[in-house]
Amino acid sequence: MKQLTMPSFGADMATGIIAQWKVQPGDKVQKGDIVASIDTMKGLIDMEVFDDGVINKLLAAEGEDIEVGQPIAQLTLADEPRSATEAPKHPQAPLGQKSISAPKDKHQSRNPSAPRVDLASDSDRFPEDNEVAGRRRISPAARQKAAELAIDWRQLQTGSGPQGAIVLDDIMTMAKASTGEAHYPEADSSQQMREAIAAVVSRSKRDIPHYYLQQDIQLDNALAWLAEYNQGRTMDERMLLSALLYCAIAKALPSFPQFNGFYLQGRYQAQELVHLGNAISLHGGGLMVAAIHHAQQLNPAQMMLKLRDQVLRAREGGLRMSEMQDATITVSNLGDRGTDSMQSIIFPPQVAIVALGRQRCVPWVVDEQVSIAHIVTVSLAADHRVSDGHAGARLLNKIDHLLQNPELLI
Amino acid sequence: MKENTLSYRDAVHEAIAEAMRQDERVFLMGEDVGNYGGCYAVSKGLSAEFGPQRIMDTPLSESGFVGAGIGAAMGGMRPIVEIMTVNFSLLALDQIVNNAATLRHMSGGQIGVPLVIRMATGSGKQLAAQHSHSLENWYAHVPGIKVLAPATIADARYMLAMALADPDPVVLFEHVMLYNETAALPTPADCPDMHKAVVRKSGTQLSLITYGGSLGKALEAATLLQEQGLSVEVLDLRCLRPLDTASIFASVDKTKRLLVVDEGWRTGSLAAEICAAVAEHCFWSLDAPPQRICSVEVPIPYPRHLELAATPQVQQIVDLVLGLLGKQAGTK
Amino acid sequence: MSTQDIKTSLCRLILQIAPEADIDSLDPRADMRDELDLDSMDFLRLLTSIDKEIQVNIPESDYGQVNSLQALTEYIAKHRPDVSDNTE
Amino acid sequence: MPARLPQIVLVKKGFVMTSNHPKPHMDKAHLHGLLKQMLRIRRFEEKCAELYTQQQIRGFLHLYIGEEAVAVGIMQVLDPQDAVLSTYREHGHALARGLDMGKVMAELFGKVSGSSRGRGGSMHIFDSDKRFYGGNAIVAGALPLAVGLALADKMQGKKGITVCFFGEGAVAEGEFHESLNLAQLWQLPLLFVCENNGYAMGTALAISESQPHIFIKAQSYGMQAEAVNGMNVVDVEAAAARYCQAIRDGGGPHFLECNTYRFRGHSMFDSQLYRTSEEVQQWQGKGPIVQLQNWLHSNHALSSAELQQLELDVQQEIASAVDFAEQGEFEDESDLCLGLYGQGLL
Repeated sequence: MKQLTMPSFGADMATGIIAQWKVQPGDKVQKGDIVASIDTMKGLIDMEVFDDGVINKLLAAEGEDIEVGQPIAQLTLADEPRSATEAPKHPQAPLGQKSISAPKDKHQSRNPSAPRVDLASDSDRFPEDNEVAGRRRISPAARQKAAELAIDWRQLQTGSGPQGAIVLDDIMTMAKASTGEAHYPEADSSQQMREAIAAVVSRSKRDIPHYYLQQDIQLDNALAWLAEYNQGRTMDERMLLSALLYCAIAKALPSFPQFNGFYLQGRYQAQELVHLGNAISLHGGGLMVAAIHHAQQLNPAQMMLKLRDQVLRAREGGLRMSEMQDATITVSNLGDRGTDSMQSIIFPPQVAIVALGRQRCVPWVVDEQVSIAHIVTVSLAADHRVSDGHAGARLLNKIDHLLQNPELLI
Repeated sequence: MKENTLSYRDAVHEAIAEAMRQDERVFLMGEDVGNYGGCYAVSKGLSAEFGPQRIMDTPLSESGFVGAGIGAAMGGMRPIVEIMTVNFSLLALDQIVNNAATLRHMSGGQIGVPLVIRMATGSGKQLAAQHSHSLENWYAHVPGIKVLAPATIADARYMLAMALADPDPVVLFEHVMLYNETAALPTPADCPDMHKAVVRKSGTQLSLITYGGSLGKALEAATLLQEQGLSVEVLDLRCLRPLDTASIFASVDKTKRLLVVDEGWRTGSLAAEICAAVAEHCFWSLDAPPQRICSVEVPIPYPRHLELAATPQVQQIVDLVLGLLGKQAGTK
Repeated sequence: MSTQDIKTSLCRLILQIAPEADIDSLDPRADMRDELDLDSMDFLRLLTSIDKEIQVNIPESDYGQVNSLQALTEYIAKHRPDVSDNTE
Repeated sequence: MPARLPQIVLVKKGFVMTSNHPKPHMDKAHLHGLLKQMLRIRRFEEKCAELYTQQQIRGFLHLYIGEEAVAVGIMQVLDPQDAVLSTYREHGHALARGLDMGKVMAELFGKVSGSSRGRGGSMHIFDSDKRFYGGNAIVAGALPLAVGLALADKMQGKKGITVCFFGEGAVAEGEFHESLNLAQLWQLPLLFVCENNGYAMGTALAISESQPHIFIKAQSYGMQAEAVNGMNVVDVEAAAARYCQAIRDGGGPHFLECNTYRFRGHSMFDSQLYRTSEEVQQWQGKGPIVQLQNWLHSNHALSSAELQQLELDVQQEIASAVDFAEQGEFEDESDLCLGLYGQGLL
């Protein structure tokens, strides 16, 4: 037996209101299932369960305001001898997670690389044999597309495929629904890309509480370093300012893990490695985000090589699948022909995006003296569920600091 | 036969005659290819043009004359060996598998076997359990030989020349139900490189992959499905070894669904190989489980209705496609 | 190499980088990067291919002199010894 | 025993035989050559046995020891344009046909410098330049190929003949009969050489064939066929000379049954339960090498010094062959599928 208590979603959370129970006594639950929706000062947050078992009893009613740590339900563990207080080693691993199975659920863990399959939440509350009933069928293509568009296919009870399997069409319909479009016509690839972008950004704007910061960063040191670097180098070896900016961002991030990671199913997972998503606009319209893997380890020359290679391949359609999927944070670079600054939309499940405006000259005050400075405006949009403005400001300051001292980037 | 049309039988006949006119090294040997005119009348009249020295009747010694064909190929000739049916070819399996397929590799590349073996295959003529089987995949299993299944008049007409030009042994399967098929007079352009699979009908929702005698059934099913507004692609494998996997994967990656139609028995079939390869390489593209329609696992029986029941049929294909597209019925 | 040759080569190189660019209606004196939507990476690639194929290396300090197609053509003409003066 | 051999008639070409005189006339140098060829095979295979026990040579190793007279006798009368096919017991045929001993040894070692890049091993020695078409390890498997090779020569008007060696075990296979029939039916330039050593692995001829005289089976196809003492290299050469000449003259296929005996087991791993050691010793006494040596000695045609020199030459050739094999590299694994199809590797 284990007590479920009002969870703490943040250090500043004292109480929470049970907005809605998602389970009833007798319901079988699995680690990761959502059991309640909690109303906090920061809005509704899903509460998940960290063990497999059966909900024995609800100890609090909907609408009740309860202190953090107070019991709200009882859970009979599926595996009672197992320590009830043992914390899961990997609090969140929606992909690649091996579910801890009840004896009956032996099929569910047979493919450790596939997302875990939820129990069906239909009226059949105690399926004695849920080996089949519990499995939601979804085709690999649909699964892939859902991951790409960050769509939670588990919301679908059944699909339109063979034996009720969720197929690609169902995912596209869901994507469409989230953009308010009812019908999904045969689309050419640019239309499809538009639709995919639409689905992602709509979802992002709907689900992610964005906050925005921006900072003007003086570039004269960086530009001087760059001019010296490029002096006498052949065209092939010449470096663009972007490479320095990307390096600065990548090298700043490891100190600020709350901006580099994924927010999935109500939980944030910081990532150790920085896979910098490079938003590349395509000639002829559209946008691709390609991951620069292990970006924190790259020096500016290596970064430049990556950028060159990736932009070329993105525009010719030669990106690798891993590049399309792995980004832990995105950088959107409007370039030297863009505008001064931009407030960007986060690509879920990422939690931050950095936008770079164009390089420009402004009057700049140093020691009460006005001089002309080259600057760039660096903007950060971040997920308030994961980080706060203060941390964001520190991140921007760190980027600034690195750019004032380009030798730190090598 | 109408003018400007050609039957499959005459296409093979023409292909042999042309090869023999163009290359003195080419000769045809097999049981009853000469005076009798061939079991399926493919070589009728060739003896008159080329004489018994080049249209050689052999005794009923499959192992002997297939081996002799291999030896003659090693000795500089370009033999075409005809085996009446695939069932009889089992008497020559030793020569095909132990010699033709191995000699080049086993000799460290010294000895080549530029040989073509033609044989009839498949059911449909009520020839019962020793003359009706489709054992193409037994041969497609063996590295060192190439396996072709011309399913169109154009392929029947022009694939043989490619097989003869190949430096390695090529086993060529002619489905018995195709010999009477006719089509407009083909040109060499209608027959791409023998190693390539060909999209016979383009579609977007499902790939019907097939070869040989099942191609017609697949195309018919695709047409019926089109009338219901469904877009099915039909890919004709043509070459069963080496498989043109690039074309297979391209088609399935596009349509995201696969149904293989194969007249061979299901267990260990070529269809199984294709499904496995697709599962390995196209897994994340798949929007439905790969499926196959094969022959029922019994010896092919004599009565018409049982013969039909034992082998893949058009309606079966249509039903399965509908199921895979979530239209009605279900998958097996 | 005539200036016409240079222009022809330039148009070809631009199209390699921005295949959708409408070069025919490009005003030769307009800011090429704005008109054709070439970002800094595109521009660097263009200069790299000019270096490789027309053998004219444009240093970073001269980027300001090559803003338009016309200016770029003239710059190349000036820096290639073999360009004849009998222009179009 | 020596009385059965002809008197030496010294002539220039070393070997003379007319249709009037079925017995050949051989000079001393020619006979020394025959002895040396047999010694090459014998000593080579003795070395192979040793290397096999040291695991330098693996797989199956079938030794020809005791049967050398057949390969050596037949090969004397073949020309470069003739084709030769053999069995898995083919080291002797390969060496007698003139394959480089180093490449054969390297093949046994599995080295890429071997005659088949090491891919074939002991049972699959090939050399297309010598028209040596293997080492076929399917009993009777080479007979249909021989029919085809002879057919190709005939169709192309080429002068060569094909010689196919096989053991008496092949006689029980259908391919034997199919091939004899086709060869005779098509009147092909083909010499069938049955090396009858009395045992198909461990099965004695007497308990496997209703008609133990193999040449009679060939005669039943209408083919010219006879048996010869396969332990006597001169007899074998004489018979081969007559038959090959007849084949070259358009006489169609011929069949030679050479009665012989293998002194070693079927392969290295054979406890020889199927025969007695007395039987083996008895045959060893009339072995092809000892027979020829004794006869030459008794006719004062081979001094001890000459014999010593022959042995020395052979030993040197073997030593350098082993050296060559040891020096060789194994084929790179990345080349595994190379040459499965295509125009060849070499």
